Amino acid sequence: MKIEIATVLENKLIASNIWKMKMTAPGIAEQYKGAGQFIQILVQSSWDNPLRRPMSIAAVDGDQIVIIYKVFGRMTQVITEQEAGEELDILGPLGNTFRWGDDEFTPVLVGGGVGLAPILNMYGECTAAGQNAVLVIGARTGAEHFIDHEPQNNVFLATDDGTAGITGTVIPAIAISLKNTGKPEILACGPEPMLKAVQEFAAAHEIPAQLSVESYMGCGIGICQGCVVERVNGNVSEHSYHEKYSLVCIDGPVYKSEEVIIG
Amino acid sequence: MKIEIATVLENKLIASNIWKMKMTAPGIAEQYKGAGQFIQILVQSSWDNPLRRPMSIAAVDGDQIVIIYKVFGRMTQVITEQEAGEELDILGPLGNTFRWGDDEFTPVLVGGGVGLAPILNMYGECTAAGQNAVLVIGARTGAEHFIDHEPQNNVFLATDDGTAGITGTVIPAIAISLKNTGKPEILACGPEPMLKAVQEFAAAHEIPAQLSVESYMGCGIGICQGCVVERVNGNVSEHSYHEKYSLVCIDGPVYKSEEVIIG
Amino acid sequence: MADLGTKIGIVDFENPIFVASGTYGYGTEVSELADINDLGAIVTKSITRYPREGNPPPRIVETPSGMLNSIGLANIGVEAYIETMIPLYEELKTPIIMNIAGSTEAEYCEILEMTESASSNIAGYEINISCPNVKAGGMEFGVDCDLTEQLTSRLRKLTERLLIMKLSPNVTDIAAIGIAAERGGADALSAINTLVGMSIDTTNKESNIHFGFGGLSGPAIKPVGLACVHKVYQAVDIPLIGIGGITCANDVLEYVLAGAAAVQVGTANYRDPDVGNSIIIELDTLLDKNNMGSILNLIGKVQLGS
Amino acid sequence: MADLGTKIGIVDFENPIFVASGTYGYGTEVSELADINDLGAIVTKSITRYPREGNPPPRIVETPSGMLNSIGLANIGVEAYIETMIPLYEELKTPIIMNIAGSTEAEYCEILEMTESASSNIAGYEINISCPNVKAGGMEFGVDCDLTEQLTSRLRKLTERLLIMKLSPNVTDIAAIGIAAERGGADALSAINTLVGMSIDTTNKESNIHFGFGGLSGPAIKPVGLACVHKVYQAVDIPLIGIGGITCANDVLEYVLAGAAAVQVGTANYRDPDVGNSIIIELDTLLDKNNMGSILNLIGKVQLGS
Ligand SMILES: Cc1cc2nc3c(=O)[nH]c(=O)nc-3n(C[C@H](O)[C@H](O)[C@H](O)COP(=O)(O)OP(=O)(O)OC[C@H]3O[C@@H](n4cnc5c(N)ncnc54)[C@H](O)[C@@H]3O)c2cc1C
Ligand SMILES: Cc1cc2nc3c(=O)[nH]c(=O)nc-3n(C[C@H](O)[C@H](O)[C@H](O)COP(=O)(O)OP(=O)(O)OC[C@H]3O[C@@H](n4cnc5c(N)ncnc54)[C@H](O)[C@@H]3O)c2cc1C
Ligand SMILES: Cc1cc2nc3c(=O)[nH]c(=O)nc-3n(C[C@H](O)[C@H](O)[C@H](O)COP(=O)(O)O)c2cc1C
Ligand SMILES: Cc1cc2nc3c(=O)[nH]c(=O)nc-3n(C[C@H](O)[C@H](O)[C@H](O)COP(=O)(O)O)c2cc1C
Ligand code: FES
Ligand code: FES
Repeated sequence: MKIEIATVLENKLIASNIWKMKMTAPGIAEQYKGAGQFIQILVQSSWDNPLRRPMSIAAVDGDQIVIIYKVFGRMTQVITEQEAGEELDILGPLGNTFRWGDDEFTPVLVGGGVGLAPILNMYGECTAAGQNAVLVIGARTGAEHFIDHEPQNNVFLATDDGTAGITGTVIPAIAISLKNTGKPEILACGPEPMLKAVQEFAAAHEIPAQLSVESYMGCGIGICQGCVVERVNGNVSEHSYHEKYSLVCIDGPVYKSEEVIIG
Repeated sequence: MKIEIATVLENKLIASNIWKMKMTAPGIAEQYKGAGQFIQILVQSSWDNPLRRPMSIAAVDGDQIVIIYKVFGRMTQVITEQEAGEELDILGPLGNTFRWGDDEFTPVLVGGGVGLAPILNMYGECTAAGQNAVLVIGARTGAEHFIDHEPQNNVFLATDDGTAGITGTVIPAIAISLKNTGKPEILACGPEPMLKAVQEFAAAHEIPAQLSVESYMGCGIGICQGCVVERVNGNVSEHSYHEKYSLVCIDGPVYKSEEVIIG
Repeated sequence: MADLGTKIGIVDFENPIFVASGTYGYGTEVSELADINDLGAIVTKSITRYPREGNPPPRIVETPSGMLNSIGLANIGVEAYIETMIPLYEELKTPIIMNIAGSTEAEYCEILEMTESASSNIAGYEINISCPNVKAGGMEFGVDCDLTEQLTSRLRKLTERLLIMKLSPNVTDIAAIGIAAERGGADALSAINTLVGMSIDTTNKESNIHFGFGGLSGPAIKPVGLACVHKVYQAVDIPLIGIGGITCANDVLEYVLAGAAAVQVGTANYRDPDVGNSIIIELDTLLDKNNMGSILNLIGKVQLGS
Repeated sequence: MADLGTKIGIVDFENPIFVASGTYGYGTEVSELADINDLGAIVTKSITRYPREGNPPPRIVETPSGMLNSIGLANIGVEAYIETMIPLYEELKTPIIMNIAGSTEAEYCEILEMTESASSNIAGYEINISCPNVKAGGMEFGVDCDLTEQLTSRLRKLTERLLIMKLSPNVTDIAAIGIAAERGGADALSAINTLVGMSIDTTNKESNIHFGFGGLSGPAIKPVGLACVHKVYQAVDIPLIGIGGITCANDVLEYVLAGAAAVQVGTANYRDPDVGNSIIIELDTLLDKNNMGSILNLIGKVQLGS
């Protein structure tokens, strides 16, 4: 990991409220290990909002990295104002990756909201490696989608309002997508309610799953102890340490579905 | 007085570290009463530096106002980054004005450092009114001057290092300028040591003088009581109020020299 | 239109956005810049028995997300207040809350009695027992439960108007002081006054505040104000007025959820003397958008984990 | 090169820039990002008798110019610290100061004794009697003069290494606690720990910190830290370590002028884990530029008006 002053190459709106930024960050690109890892952006020098903002790496191409982000509050708004040529202070690559490589399983990649980036990244890595993968993307409405519903190519969209792809949450879409999938393994990233639903679905259908979870981060590098997620069956005796809680920034953000308590 | 969103028309470096900004501010321009008055600039929406910054009005032309400022610290640096077309939140016009109009006296206008603006403004007002005036401007070095030393036209420059005009502080320059001036009245604005020297000079030579003083301002409109200057012979009994101290933002910034204690 | 009305003791206020003592002068100075008649209430600058010139400059300095001040309770004194200010308030729609400071119990009482014996429409009194900057500021009361209770009960006997005790955050246990004031008969408590702070000019080694220490205000102290309000809320039954770092409607809601029935805006007035009215409009929209109904339903409703 | 060397009790430090407990882990985590060997000292995360998981999330939230945390003293416990951390420190040039927290006097003593009986190169101990977030954090000591003096003198008997008591700003009279710790035999005092604060998510009415209250840190509290250091400086003769909101060399100089012989950088590490080293370089330049000489000549030299 390192702190690097990246140069913005491109920053554009790609769907309703969803932006994509490409930047040059050779040091971080070089150390990058795979989909799931993230960077911490120091959005501005002002201390009005003191903390860096975590953003998953959506793609790495040579010395360039890409993020895909949703405008959520003040700092994501400020990120949209960055123009090509401007500099951005970023720290990365951080965290672990989705684990795959077992040809027996077909990755079913499930993303929604702010969780699109690592899922699209994973999809790209699968495609590049010649691995068949299923992509399921959820959104509230069609305008938030920037790829097409192509069930024939194993790309499934879901929208709450039915304006694109399958109507409903990602769960019915996953169910449909599984019809032609031999041995699926779900890899998911998205808002808490989505992750919770995926977790329950995977458990009910005994499908292995990995979840990339979100957490409020102070440092991103294990020195503040702020970013914990609760582990399932954590040993809660007084003598336990990091058995009940796990640091998302270094142990995660990707966990086996049965390992963590969501929400 | 009013709060107005001004539009920057021009913002440029006019001498070493000295900038000039022209902006459209019809409401404030309309209420403007004369040289000495100032505005309070909300430089940025961030709360890193919470307070507005006071800047004297250097000129008013129709619905435009001009400020001349020296880069001193962080906020004056940020002001330099404002570009034509951008908006600036300003409050004004505030404070009182230099008082003149008695033809018997020749205004000797003395300015230095951050105190140039009201002095040049006053000079402009004299010229426009056909009133003869003497201008004495001090600086550390020639590069900080943006007008020429023209003793024949009653414009005197002084520099600490002798690189332009008369060598030394404004005091010897004032002394020289007074040679051809019948009944002078000094009107001065500048850093504390300069004002103090002018005050002593005026007292010693029994020349009437008005000083525009500086003070750290919280509000600019009389509601914080932060900006006080000490009055001479202030009644310090327990029953006094605003006899010992005066609010620079509403009673000032211009005081009779014998009225205030500088430094 | 959401219902912004709130109630403190016997007084109904049209909205919960007040301006804080010392940050709005005597109330009428800013009428050129703000529609002061729309504010929930105006709390006027601390008034002492005799006029005070205040402390030597420098009196203020900005700090990260805040500022320090040591004005030293500069004010016109109670006699001039009664003569020159109270008549102006007759023409205002906005309720006026008179803030009082003193150095002895007798002094607080004298000021309140003098004001009560004059005819006035002021809505009530806020008692400053928490000014960190001068001895006359009552800090010795604000840090002591017994003195607070005794002062409150003496003042209580002198007026039927709203009696609000203003608490200091510079104590080990603010809830205990709040309980003492409640026991003494206060109608309400306001919190917080400023935190003791310091700032130094390293270029000349001088303190940026003449006497060294000043009072910290502004967004920097908002978390401290919220914690103080919530601690006192858990301890007393009388209404609270939240103060500290408020700049927008969201801040107001935070204070209400922490336990405040109304709030006071201070430092933010210096950036924008009309910020109170902007907040009222913003709050109306915010409550409507979230279907939150009356703020009275939200007081103290913050949910903590178990 | 200015002379950045400083002295606290019996220990000489190459420079006065330390990193604060809880903001730099156990000291070695950031070695990939920062040259940790150039720091004046590293104060490690509070260690308790037994490992602690800490509080449920959310544990942190940002605030204007600061942040709240309620980590709940999550740590590996003294046994693991001795086994796994102390050996790592043998390879460090930087002095390590071990921060200790406990819920009883006996517990503090036991932790210190266990550490003393192991072989180690740690430079000293910082005793956390000021964690606002958990009962085990010693706050009951930090607000009480007698308990502070007694705890200090018991610990004093157990070690000849540097003994630093870390003070809380959440008290009425921090100088009194400082005097008590000095009387108990502390070599030095560090101040401040975090201020109690709160933050609320108004969209769901939930506290942004699981249990409600958290500790406020960052530039927002710098004025409070400076005031506390100066108050304690006026009251005691032992050296002080200034903490609170430091982000640059100018902040360091402010603390030194207020009375600190060294400082600790906390929250700023989260934005830039190498900020300590940047500050050292900046401080060197600043001292040279202003011909200020050694920082030892500047300690407590702030000039106040009279
Ligand atoms: C490992 C990880 C990867 C992420 N990847 C992406 C991504 O690829 N694309 C994307 O759009 N979003 C991503 N997010 C979420 C993103 O970090 C937040 O949306 C962003 O921080 C919001 O900032 P804001 O100022 O706009 O929002 P705010 O106005 O701060 O809104 C508040 C909400 O934002 C979140 N937030 C704020 N600060 C932090 C912080 N320091 N750490 C974590 N969460 C915070 C909290 O949920 C908080 O409630 C990721 C988060 C994590 C933890
Ligand atoms: C009535 C008046 C008129 C002025 N007119 C001009 C002018 O025409 N041109 C010009 O260049 N300068 C003028 N100044 C000075 C100018 O306001 C300061 O140089 C400016 O505020 C510095 O801001 P900064 O952030 O760059 O400096 P900082 O980094 O804040 O530097 C600190 C110094 O700036 C001054 N300062 C900072 N904030 C304030 C404040 N709120 N009020 C007053 N002083 C402050 C203080 O002296 C302080 O020590 C005037 C000041 C006053 C009081
Ligand atoms: C310049 C200044 C002067 C103040 N004067 C008084 C005062 O006279 N009496 C009083 O009770 N509080 C006084 N206060 C405190 C405020 O009323 C308020 O409690 C404090 O500033 C916190 O609110 P804020 O963060 O919104 O400013 C003053 C505050 C400032 C900044
Ligand atoms: C996330 C976090 C965890 C902390 N943990 C501890 C701790 O374990 N022990 C301790 O004595 N202080 C702890 N502190 C307090 C800091 O050491 C320091 O006193 C405080 O943060 C003020 O300094 P700052 O403003 O530079 O952050 C912690 C602070 C933060 C922000
Ligand atoms: S974000 Fe600081 S430890 Fe994980
Ligand atoms: S600047 Fe506030 S009263 Fe003058």
